[in-house]
Amino acid sequence: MSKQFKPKILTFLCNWCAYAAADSAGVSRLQYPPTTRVIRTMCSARVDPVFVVKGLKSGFDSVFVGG
Amino acid sequence: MLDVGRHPNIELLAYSEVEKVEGQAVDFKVTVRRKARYVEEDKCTGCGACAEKCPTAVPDAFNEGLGTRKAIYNYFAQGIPSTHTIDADYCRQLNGKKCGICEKTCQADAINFDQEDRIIQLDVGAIIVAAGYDVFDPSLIPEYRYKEISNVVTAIEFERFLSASGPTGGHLDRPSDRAVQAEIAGLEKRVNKSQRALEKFEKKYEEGSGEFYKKYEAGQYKDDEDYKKWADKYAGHPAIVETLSTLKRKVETFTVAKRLAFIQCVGSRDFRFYPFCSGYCCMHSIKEAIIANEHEPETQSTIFGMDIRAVGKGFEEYKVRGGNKSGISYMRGRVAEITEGPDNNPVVTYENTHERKVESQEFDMVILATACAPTKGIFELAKILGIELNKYNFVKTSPQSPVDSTVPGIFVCGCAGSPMDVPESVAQASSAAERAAEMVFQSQSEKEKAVA
Amino acid sequence: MEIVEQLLDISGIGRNRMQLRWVSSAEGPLFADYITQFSDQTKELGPFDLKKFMLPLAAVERTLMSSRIRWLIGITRELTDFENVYHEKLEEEDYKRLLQQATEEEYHKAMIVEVLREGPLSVKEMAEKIRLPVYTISLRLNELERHGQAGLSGYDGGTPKFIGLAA
Amino acid sequence: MPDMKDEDIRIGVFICHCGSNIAGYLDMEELSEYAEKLPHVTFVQRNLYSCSEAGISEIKKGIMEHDLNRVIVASCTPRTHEPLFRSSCAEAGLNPYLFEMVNIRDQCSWVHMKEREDGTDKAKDQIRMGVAKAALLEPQEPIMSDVQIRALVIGGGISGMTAALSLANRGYEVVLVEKEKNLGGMLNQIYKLAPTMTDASALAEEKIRAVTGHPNITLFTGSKVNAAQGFIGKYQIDIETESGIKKIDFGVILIATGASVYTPEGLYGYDGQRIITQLEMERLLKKGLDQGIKNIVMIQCVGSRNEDRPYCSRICCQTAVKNAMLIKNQIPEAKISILYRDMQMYGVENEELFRDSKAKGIRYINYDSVQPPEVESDKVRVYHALLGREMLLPADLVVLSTPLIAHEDAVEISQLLRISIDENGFFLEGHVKLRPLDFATDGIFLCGSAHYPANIREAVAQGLGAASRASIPLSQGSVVVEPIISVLANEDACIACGLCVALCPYGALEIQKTEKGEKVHVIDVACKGCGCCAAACPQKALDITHFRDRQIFAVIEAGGAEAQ
Repeated sequence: MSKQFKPKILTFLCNWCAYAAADSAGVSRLQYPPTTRVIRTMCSARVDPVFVVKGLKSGFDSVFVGG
Repeated sequence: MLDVGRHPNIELLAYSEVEKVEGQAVDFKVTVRRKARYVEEDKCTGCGACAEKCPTAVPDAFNEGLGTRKAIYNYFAQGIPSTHTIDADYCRQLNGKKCGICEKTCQADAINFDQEDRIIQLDVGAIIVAAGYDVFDPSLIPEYRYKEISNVVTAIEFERFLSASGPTGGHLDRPSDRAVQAEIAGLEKRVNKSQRALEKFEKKYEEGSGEFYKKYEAGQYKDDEDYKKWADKYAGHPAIVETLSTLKRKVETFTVAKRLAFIQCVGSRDFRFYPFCSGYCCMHSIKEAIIANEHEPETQSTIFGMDIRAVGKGFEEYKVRGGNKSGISYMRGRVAEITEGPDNNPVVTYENTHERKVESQEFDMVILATACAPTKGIFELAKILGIELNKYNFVKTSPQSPVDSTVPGIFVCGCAGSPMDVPESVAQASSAAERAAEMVFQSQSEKEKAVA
Repeated sequence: MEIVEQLLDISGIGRNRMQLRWVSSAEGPLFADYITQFSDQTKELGPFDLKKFMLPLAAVERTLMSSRIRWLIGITRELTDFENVYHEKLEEEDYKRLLQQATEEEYHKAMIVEVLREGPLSVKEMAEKIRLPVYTISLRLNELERHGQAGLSGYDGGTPKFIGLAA
Repeated sequence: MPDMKDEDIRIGVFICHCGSNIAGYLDMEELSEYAEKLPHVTFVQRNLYSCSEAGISEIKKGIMEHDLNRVIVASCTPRTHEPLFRSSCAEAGLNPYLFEMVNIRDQCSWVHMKEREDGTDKAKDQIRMGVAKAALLEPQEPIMSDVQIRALVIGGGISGMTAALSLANRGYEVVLVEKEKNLGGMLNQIYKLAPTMTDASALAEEKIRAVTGHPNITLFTGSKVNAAQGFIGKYQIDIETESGIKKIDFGVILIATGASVYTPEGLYGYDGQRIITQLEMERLLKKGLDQGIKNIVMIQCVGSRNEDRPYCSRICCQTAVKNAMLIKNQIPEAKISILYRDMQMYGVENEELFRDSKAKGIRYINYDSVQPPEVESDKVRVYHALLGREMLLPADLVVLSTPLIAHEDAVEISQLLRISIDENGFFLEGHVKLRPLDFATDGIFLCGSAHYPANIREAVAQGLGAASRASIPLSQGSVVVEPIISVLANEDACIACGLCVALCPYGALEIQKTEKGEKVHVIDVACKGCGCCAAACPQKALDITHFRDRQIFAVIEAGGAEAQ
């Protein structure tokens, strides 16, 4: 089958909130598309706006920041 | 919870009960019974593989019996300790039937069916009672018809409905609707079963059920037992399909509960049960109403209470904001009765004290803010510890020393002492810890003086 | 983060290439929904064409690194929450407008610097390349000159040519 | 261990099966083969349960036998087992911060159960990103800072005294600073205390005698704190006492400054004679009431639950009912009516007091805030919301229940110690439910009405609780901080603009003079490593250890690159 476009999403998750939410989604086995590539940060404030640009420059199709 | 589980100075004895206490302040001898869980605590990693494979479904107490769990279970998803437990009343293996699936599945071979209760002796300097409370059972109030009307639920059940890890994943499906859906599930099973039975017959006799039935009616296979069964099966089949489709059409009309009624002081401020005010139920109802509104923006809630006691820090502002933004209206009055109107909608009859009129209103769901009742086990625990209870069966304390029980060296915090909300319980926990530390410190300095 | 969204918009990359969401640790299902939605949305957008957006992306990065923008983000609270000595406070909307305007200006300046890296250009050529009116280009250009980030490189038959200078 | 030069980085990757939780949904073979090919990876191993005793010993064995100086465990969420794996690395002689976890269970196998191929690709990318970061990890030592074993309690009311006494009883040295001439705070002005009607001044004397007599407590009355420096464990405080300024070092600070009663100027014709506050009522009760007073009207929520003070001050209802009962004791045939919006008699004791007051004939009249009562020369006009008609109540005395408001000097203390106050001026606690007695900044604790109006039972309980919280750092003698903190990576770039200092929610940054001029200085003990200073710094001078910019850039590039 033609290589169906699989997006790659750079995902910043704050350790205390969004990362914990992702874990609890895992514990209850909620399915979601395997398109995210996660970077855990201590807090979403750590995500410098420049990181978003770096992500797009390095081959990601979009960037998600979870606070 | 995680910190408690991992803290080096805390020995966590879960699934255990205090049986006997001897000695007095500073050196108590405590006998503890560690109830058998049939799982080796040090081997089990809490991975949950056994729970998935276990065939026995059991009503889930954590979800107030609304959902189900397995015979081998962890009380809730991320419970600490993560060691699983086998429920001896429901487990087939422990009740003589052959099973042992969990033992086969467990790669850490932590399952041990002949584990016994273990008795442990503890030497402690101080004891802190944090036994909490029980939820008042509203079926004791006949006029609220809690058991008869399915859409009347307690606050704790409503909390489980709203919770993302609860039985309905956070959607406010009405209990009456869920009963219909359960019925549909049962019917679907029966339809498939009878479908398969018909196909078996058709394969056996290489004939479509339709033609066979016409011939059968024409009296061709009168006396043959097998054919009779086939015919009855075929005749009964459309009836099930029919009820199934009517129920399915009815389900389309179901929506999430949108009109909510919260009835305060259920069991509290009531001479028949608990004349005191439980302190947290007003705020709990306001929080529930706001979350319900977040889940479903069209939700409108009415909170019926004599006083809406929003007394903590930021509580009054929270109550006002709830009123303005989350569709909550506060009705001053005590609800007299709940009856069941059309389509399982509970009808609430009350006196609107500002208008001095008796009114009644229909709702999709009614939530009873139940009282903070003393735990069932408090009487026995009090006897074991030798501490006095006040006339409401909470541990007796005094305003000047709010966390000391009547026995020196034994302290109390949280709802076991008196009904209170989370911030106060957390604060009181530190107070009880402080008093205990003071007691232990004084004893050490006395011992040193005695030695020196 | 709204600045990044605004920049992605004006650079043509599109603001839906990025999303910020607040999720509490108990909201597992909510997190799963957000990821599913954003993943489908990204799928519809198709792969991010790095070559096509190389230039504007570099300009976005330069804008985000410019001290003017970083300063404005940094002192948001100072301007909007606390009063200054004259007890004046900037209203939320005024601050947003000021920030948007500054971001746009900085972005245009960054585009000019990036475009000039390929070689000297006249104002008209720059205007065509960046698809901005000549008037805006010359405004931003003299700001760049004032900060020594751009300068006259020579004349090509009467029309002045400019090149970027290392600030 | 050799110094970490770029060439000899030796990374070990341990991929966990977690029984079938991971192995059941991802291709483990493919993962381990892929990991072996990644740069700097010298050892890859798969085990059934990495977190079990067997798994841990496998990791330790791997580190020692293959002389690994970086370890990656690809298994579940770091939020549960990272400390366990870090301590195992330390036991094997490897610095615990040369370790990185990759989540291939909760955020991969469990959530992509039906997409085995894509899930495996995702796991490969995440492992590649982990390896990229591991290569740039630096050893860190946990930051220890010793704690001065001495506690400062600001405020000598019931709450402050209880806290000071409790800490002193545990053998700690306590300094109690009270701005008034004598201890006792609000207690001195109160007549009797509900619900047991104990005498307030008797309780106050008992506590004051205990405080003044306690060897561990140094008492400064008529004094206040006018300068404060430092952080948890090392506070340098200047106390302005009657006999000059005293500079003392402290490990922890407790705020028990209480609150003051709002004087309702211009409300209901308040004049302090015939129309008084509940506190003034207490004084009258103490003196003994003039028997001529027959009719008393009390009005609740005077100056509270409105726009200026939207909060309910919690204790005025119970004070009003208590005072009404005391009036009845002194003048049995007095007619007392309490005009209320909501009778906030929460809890067991208050509800009982409320019932007993009704039995004693105290009348309660509900009024709507839209139609408040009007006080006239000798009577009070009120629209009875429940009866729906206006009533005229004769009133020899009108008592206004006013809320507790924050002391004016609360703002001063909050700036001195860099702690925050909420919109009503009360001190803002660390977390409303989980840390009600702490501040966001470690080392400073809070109790009594300084946090929010509290009755005696709550003030005493919170005093004990704050003492317990404060005793934790005191008992450990030192504070251990996870070395994920902000660090001044590029000193020259820093222009001491102070932008980060203003942004830091934990007060962990300050500007200090250095030989290279003024630079930002990180108080490592107070820093939580959230990173908002590093992200906001216009000069990109600050960085966060373990989450350095260059590490994150490397991970982004690794993530973006196509899996070979």
